[in-house]
Amino acid sequence: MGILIDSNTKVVCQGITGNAGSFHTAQMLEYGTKLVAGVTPGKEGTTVHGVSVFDSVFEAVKSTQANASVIYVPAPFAADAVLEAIEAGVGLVVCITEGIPTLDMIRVKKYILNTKTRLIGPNCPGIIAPGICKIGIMPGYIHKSGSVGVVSRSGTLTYEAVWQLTQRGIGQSTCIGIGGDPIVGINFVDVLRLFQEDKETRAIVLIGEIGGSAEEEAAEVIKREINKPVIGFIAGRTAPQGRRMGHAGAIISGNKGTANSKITALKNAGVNIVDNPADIGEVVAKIISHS
Amino acid sequence: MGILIDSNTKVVCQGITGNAGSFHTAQMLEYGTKLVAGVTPGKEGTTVHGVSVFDSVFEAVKSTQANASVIYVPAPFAADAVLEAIEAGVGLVVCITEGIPTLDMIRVKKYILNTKTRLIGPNCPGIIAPGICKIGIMPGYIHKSGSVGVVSRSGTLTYEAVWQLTQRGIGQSTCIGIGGDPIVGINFVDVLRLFQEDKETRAIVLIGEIGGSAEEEAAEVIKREINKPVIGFIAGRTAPQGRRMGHAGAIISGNKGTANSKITALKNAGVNIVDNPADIGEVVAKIISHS
Amino acid sequence: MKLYEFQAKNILKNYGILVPQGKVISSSDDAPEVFREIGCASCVIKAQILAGGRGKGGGIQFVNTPSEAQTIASRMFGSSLVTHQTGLKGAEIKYLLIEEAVSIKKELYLAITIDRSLQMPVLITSTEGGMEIEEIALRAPENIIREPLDILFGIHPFQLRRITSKLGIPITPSSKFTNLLIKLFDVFVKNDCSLLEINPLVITSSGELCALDAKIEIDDNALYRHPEFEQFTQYQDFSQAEVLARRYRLSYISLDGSIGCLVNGAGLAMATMDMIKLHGGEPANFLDVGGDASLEQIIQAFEIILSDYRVKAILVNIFGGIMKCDVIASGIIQAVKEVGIHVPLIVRLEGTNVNAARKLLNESGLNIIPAKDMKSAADAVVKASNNGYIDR
Amino acid sequence: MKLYEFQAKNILKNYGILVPQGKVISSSDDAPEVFREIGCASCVIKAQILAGGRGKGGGIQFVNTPSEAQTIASRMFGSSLVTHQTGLKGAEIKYLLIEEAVSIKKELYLAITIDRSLQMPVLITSTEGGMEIEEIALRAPENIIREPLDILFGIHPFQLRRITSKLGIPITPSSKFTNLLIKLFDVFVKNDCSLLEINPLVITSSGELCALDAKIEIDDNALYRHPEFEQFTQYQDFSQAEVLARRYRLSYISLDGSIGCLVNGAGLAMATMDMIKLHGGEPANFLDVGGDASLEQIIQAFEIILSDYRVKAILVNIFGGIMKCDVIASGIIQAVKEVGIHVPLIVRLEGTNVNAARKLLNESGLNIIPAKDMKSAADAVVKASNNGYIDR
Repeated sequence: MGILIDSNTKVVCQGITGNAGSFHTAQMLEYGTKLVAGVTPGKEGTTVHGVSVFDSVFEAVKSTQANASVIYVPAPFAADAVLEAIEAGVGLVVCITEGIPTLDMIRVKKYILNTKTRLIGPNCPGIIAPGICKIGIMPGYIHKSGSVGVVSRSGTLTYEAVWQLTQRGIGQSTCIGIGGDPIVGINFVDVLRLFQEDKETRAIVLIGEIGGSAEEEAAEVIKREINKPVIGFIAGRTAPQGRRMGHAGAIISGNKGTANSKITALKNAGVNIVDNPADIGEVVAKIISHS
Repeated sequence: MGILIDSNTKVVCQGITGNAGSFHTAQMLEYGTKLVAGVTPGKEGTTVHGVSVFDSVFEAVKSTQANASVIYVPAPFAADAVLEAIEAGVGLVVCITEGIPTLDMIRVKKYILNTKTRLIGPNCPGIIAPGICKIGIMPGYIHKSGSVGVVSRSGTLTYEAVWQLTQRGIGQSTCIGIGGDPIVGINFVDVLRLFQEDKETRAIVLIGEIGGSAEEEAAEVIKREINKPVIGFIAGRTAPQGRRMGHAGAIISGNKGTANSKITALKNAGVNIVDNPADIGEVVAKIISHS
Repeated sequence: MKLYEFQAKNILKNYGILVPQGKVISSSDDAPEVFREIGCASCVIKAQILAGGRGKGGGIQFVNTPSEAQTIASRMFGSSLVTHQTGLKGAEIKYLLIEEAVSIKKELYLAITIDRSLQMPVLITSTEGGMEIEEIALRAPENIIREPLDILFGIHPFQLRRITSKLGIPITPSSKFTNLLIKLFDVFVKNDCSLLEINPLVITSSGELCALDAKIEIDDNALYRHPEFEQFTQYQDFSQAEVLARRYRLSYISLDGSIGCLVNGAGLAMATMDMIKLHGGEPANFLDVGGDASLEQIIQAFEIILSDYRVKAILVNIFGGIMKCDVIASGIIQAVKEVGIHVPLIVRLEGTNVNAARKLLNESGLNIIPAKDMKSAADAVVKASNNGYIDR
Repeated sequence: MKLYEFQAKNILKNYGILVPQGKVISSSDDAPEVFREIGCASCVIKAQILAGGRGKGGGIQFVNTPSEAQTIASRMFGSSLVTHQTGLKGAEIKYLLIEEAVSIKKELYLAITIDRSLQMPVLITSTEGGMEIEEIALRAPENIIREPLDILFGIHPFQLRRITSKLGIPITPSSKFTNLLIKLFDVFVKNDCSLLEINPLVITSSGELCALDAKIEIDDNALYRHPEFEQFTQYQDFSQAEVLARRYRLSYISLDGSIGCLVNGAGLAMATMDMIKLHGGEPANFLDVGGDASLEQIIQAFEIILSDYRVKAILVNIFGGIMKCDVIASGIIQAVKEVGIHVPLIVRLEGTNVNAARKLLNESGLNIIPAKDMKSAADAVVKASNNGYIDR
């Protein structure tokens, strides 16, 4: 089964007529995703790669019963796009857009608390159930259906990890990039709990990075609630203190943000920490062959 | 049992050092309510009728494990008092204060959606479980323990109805005044559902008035979900159209606000409508003797 | 509190919303000068009353010269304007607004008010401007667009797109319209409005959006934080009794009957009126003394009731909660002594401190008719008013 | 984007927050006049750099005469200020702020920033003003008050009461302090701050609250809606390479090693640096070309890397998602041809359009060392950098 998406997931693409929206619509369709509608205000009636375009998410959902949304609209309009999807009753919103102002996302987080919608991202690669449904921008071919759940704050580093798994013949149940921004929708803790509940998932790969305290919070939950093996990697162990490494998220603040703090917390929670990012696949192979 | 309050309800009184707060604290204590703390900023360390006063609800709750709050603070500060109680984790907030600006309450309603707290009022007499716990300003002696649930948008008219019941020997499970303002916390629908679930409650008295559409919405729910007998009275049948009758709530707006619309809706839902407010007790007596 | 059109328009202007150029006058002598100041070929003179339907009642007139302005203005001043909202007496015209006559391409309806069912503010708009919303609701309900507004967030851009798309009118650029909506919600929230209505909002021949009329009601409960509206209360055309009631924070509405009512709580007050009617009487007023009336308020309440010469009997119906019955009883006794109540007085008291109250009344030696419950109270007061004796 | 102290103070002033009277100068010749303008017996001259710890480093000096102001200013201008936050090179002093010396009764610490764990803004305050918050956290953690702020609601009055009560200092009236907090949150939200720190906030001898220092960081993602900050970018003391990176929207940080890195994605970029270290090398930079780099951005990225003369080898590590590998490959080819890459170039590509990319590189006939995975890439680049050949 995997988590959050399955073969019944019907996706509306917000910002479908833009460069990224159009390109990845083609990629998602090719992968087999049920991408049933697109939204770009003022473009109702046109089509993109055969997908009907609507003026609003509300109209798109009314016409196509879409139950998920993927957002490629530019940063200044992305927070509103998320709220529009929520208001239209979409159950899962995947926001790819990067560069959304932090305070916009803080407002979105407040808003979403009142609702049943789950948000993935922003500034994330999206979510994929290999062979079934891909919502986002990850290259499809690097994935393989199987039983390892992957959750990560990073984009390309997730692909790296997944590719290492696939090359060793290890498939994935669901892969989720939760995004690298300071404010994100679902977090490590949410995804870990979902993987714990998911029958298909037998092991979990968690890829973190310096900054924030998401990994420390994940460690707490792993200790208490997760009995499936967890393999972890933390990027940025060699990053100099006090410098900002691309992601707004990767700022070392206080003791909690350091790689050491995260690695110690995860190790104490029984997570198998991989030191060399090139060894993620190998370590997972070893762990699941023993379990 | 009754609904919302019981013998374990521990009350903190916000605005305890004011005239109304102090007077009704004495009244509630006399009735047997577990009023365990008071709050007035700047008065921490003093006592009112033997009740300890704190600077904040947070401190009061921490010290006394209060799980309900009653608010007598003046209107300009009342919305903030509600939010303070919510933030302190109080499960039931009863706001007596009248004259709170409508937009303040709209903000409070938005805020409370995120929480587990229930709000009764504002501009209401409060809630009473006869013989067990009284939170509000209703005269205690007019009540009698029993099996009729009373819910009303009015204050003194509720006393009238309750007094008629008590004089006929008919006791009440719980009596709730939800308040007459356009924006209120729990509404008829919420209370009806609670009475339906409550084993002690055998019949329900619903007292509405002109303005708004709360009675029409109640009728919908009565039709679909309530199988206990409901006796209804609507005040303002003879009020001239377009005049505001005291309560901001009592404005006739559109067709829905009229007494006729409300009475018709309730009758269609099987509610026993009382025409003369002096006959409420008599009609209830008749109905419950037959059921 | 209702604001006059010219007051409402001043507020809109302060928020950068376009209104016709104009000026308010209280004497017809000022009309010619204002006409010249505006400097348009044609002006419109609008009667300032706190009720709708002015156009049909003759309260809106076009004038083309300064002298015509004076003639029309002097005819309007001092007269009473009767519309379907004023009642038969009509409303006295104390102020006139003289404005440039705007060239209109299209009329829209636009309002923000509180949706009690949703418990949120709601924007209501329609391409059927100029008509009253009730009329539109009857004639073209499908043309009414309702959009709930989030008070914490403001209007979402996706809502603005939805509204303009549903309206389907070519306002170019559409940002002109959406900026107006954002400003209007700002006016609504910042001024604690309970109603903000622009009808019609017009698209002028030069493509501008202009508020041709404006109706604003301020939430009375929020007036304490808007001292800037204090200046407006002078314009409110309340009756003497209503002004007095307002000063003493009593909720008073004058009606057409002969039975004066003094009740605590709006619900009980309405039920009391219902009772009186059921018993064949007619209430002379609605008077809710509120939750915790003072001695002074009670006395003033009697003064207000008695200022109505049609009152032939008075019913006091108090069920004390916050209100203590003994306070009411003292108030009654003092009022009878000070004010001199010259009509039968029926008193029904119940609730907090009722025994002390009954004792006070009994021991007062005054001519007060006690009633044990609502029914006997209503019965007694209707009978007393029919007997019609007036001992003055 | 970090703002200088004087820029931050200008913003505070615009929101009605008291800051010391003062003026910024960029030449010591202006110092005497500014000293006279301020008209105080004693002034303080504060070096404007984008790092903390200035006081201990000699960046804050008191002067008592116009000529002393000039002497001190000319000594500070042109010198580099070394603090624990600047690194050993220090920060060049281009601007000085001359301010009245304020008479201080008490120092407080006050800041608003984003709490990532709560996903809310948070107010941090302490009576231990003057120290850095890290120091306070070590020495008196119980004196740090944290209060999460609701971005939609603003600061609740009950929070204001809690903060003042916990602070336990006699600011009379307390509304002075709470009004300041409300204004500060307004500054934070309206300007899209990621950090707003006033340290110290002082109570002056006359009982006023004055922001003696101010540090503001603006969320870079929100700069598009704050054109008013464009004027500030001129003051930002970025290196040449960082300015170039900023212009081409590349995330670049100069480091101390010899291996240039060009990676897509911050996580992968950090992991690549980690790999290089594990293989015994030292990265010369962090460079994330972002999600969807254009051909021009790739070429500029090479320019920036090569502008660092210490770079002895370059590692390109791209895992294409949004980014297409063939675009990267074209960029590499064009860069090698145009820019002239004179150090070994190791390229590892994977992901979207990878086959097209490999074909492009193979057919280019250029001296590019392909790597099949991260490990062999890291291995190759460390070896190449150790060989140390530089063919310029």
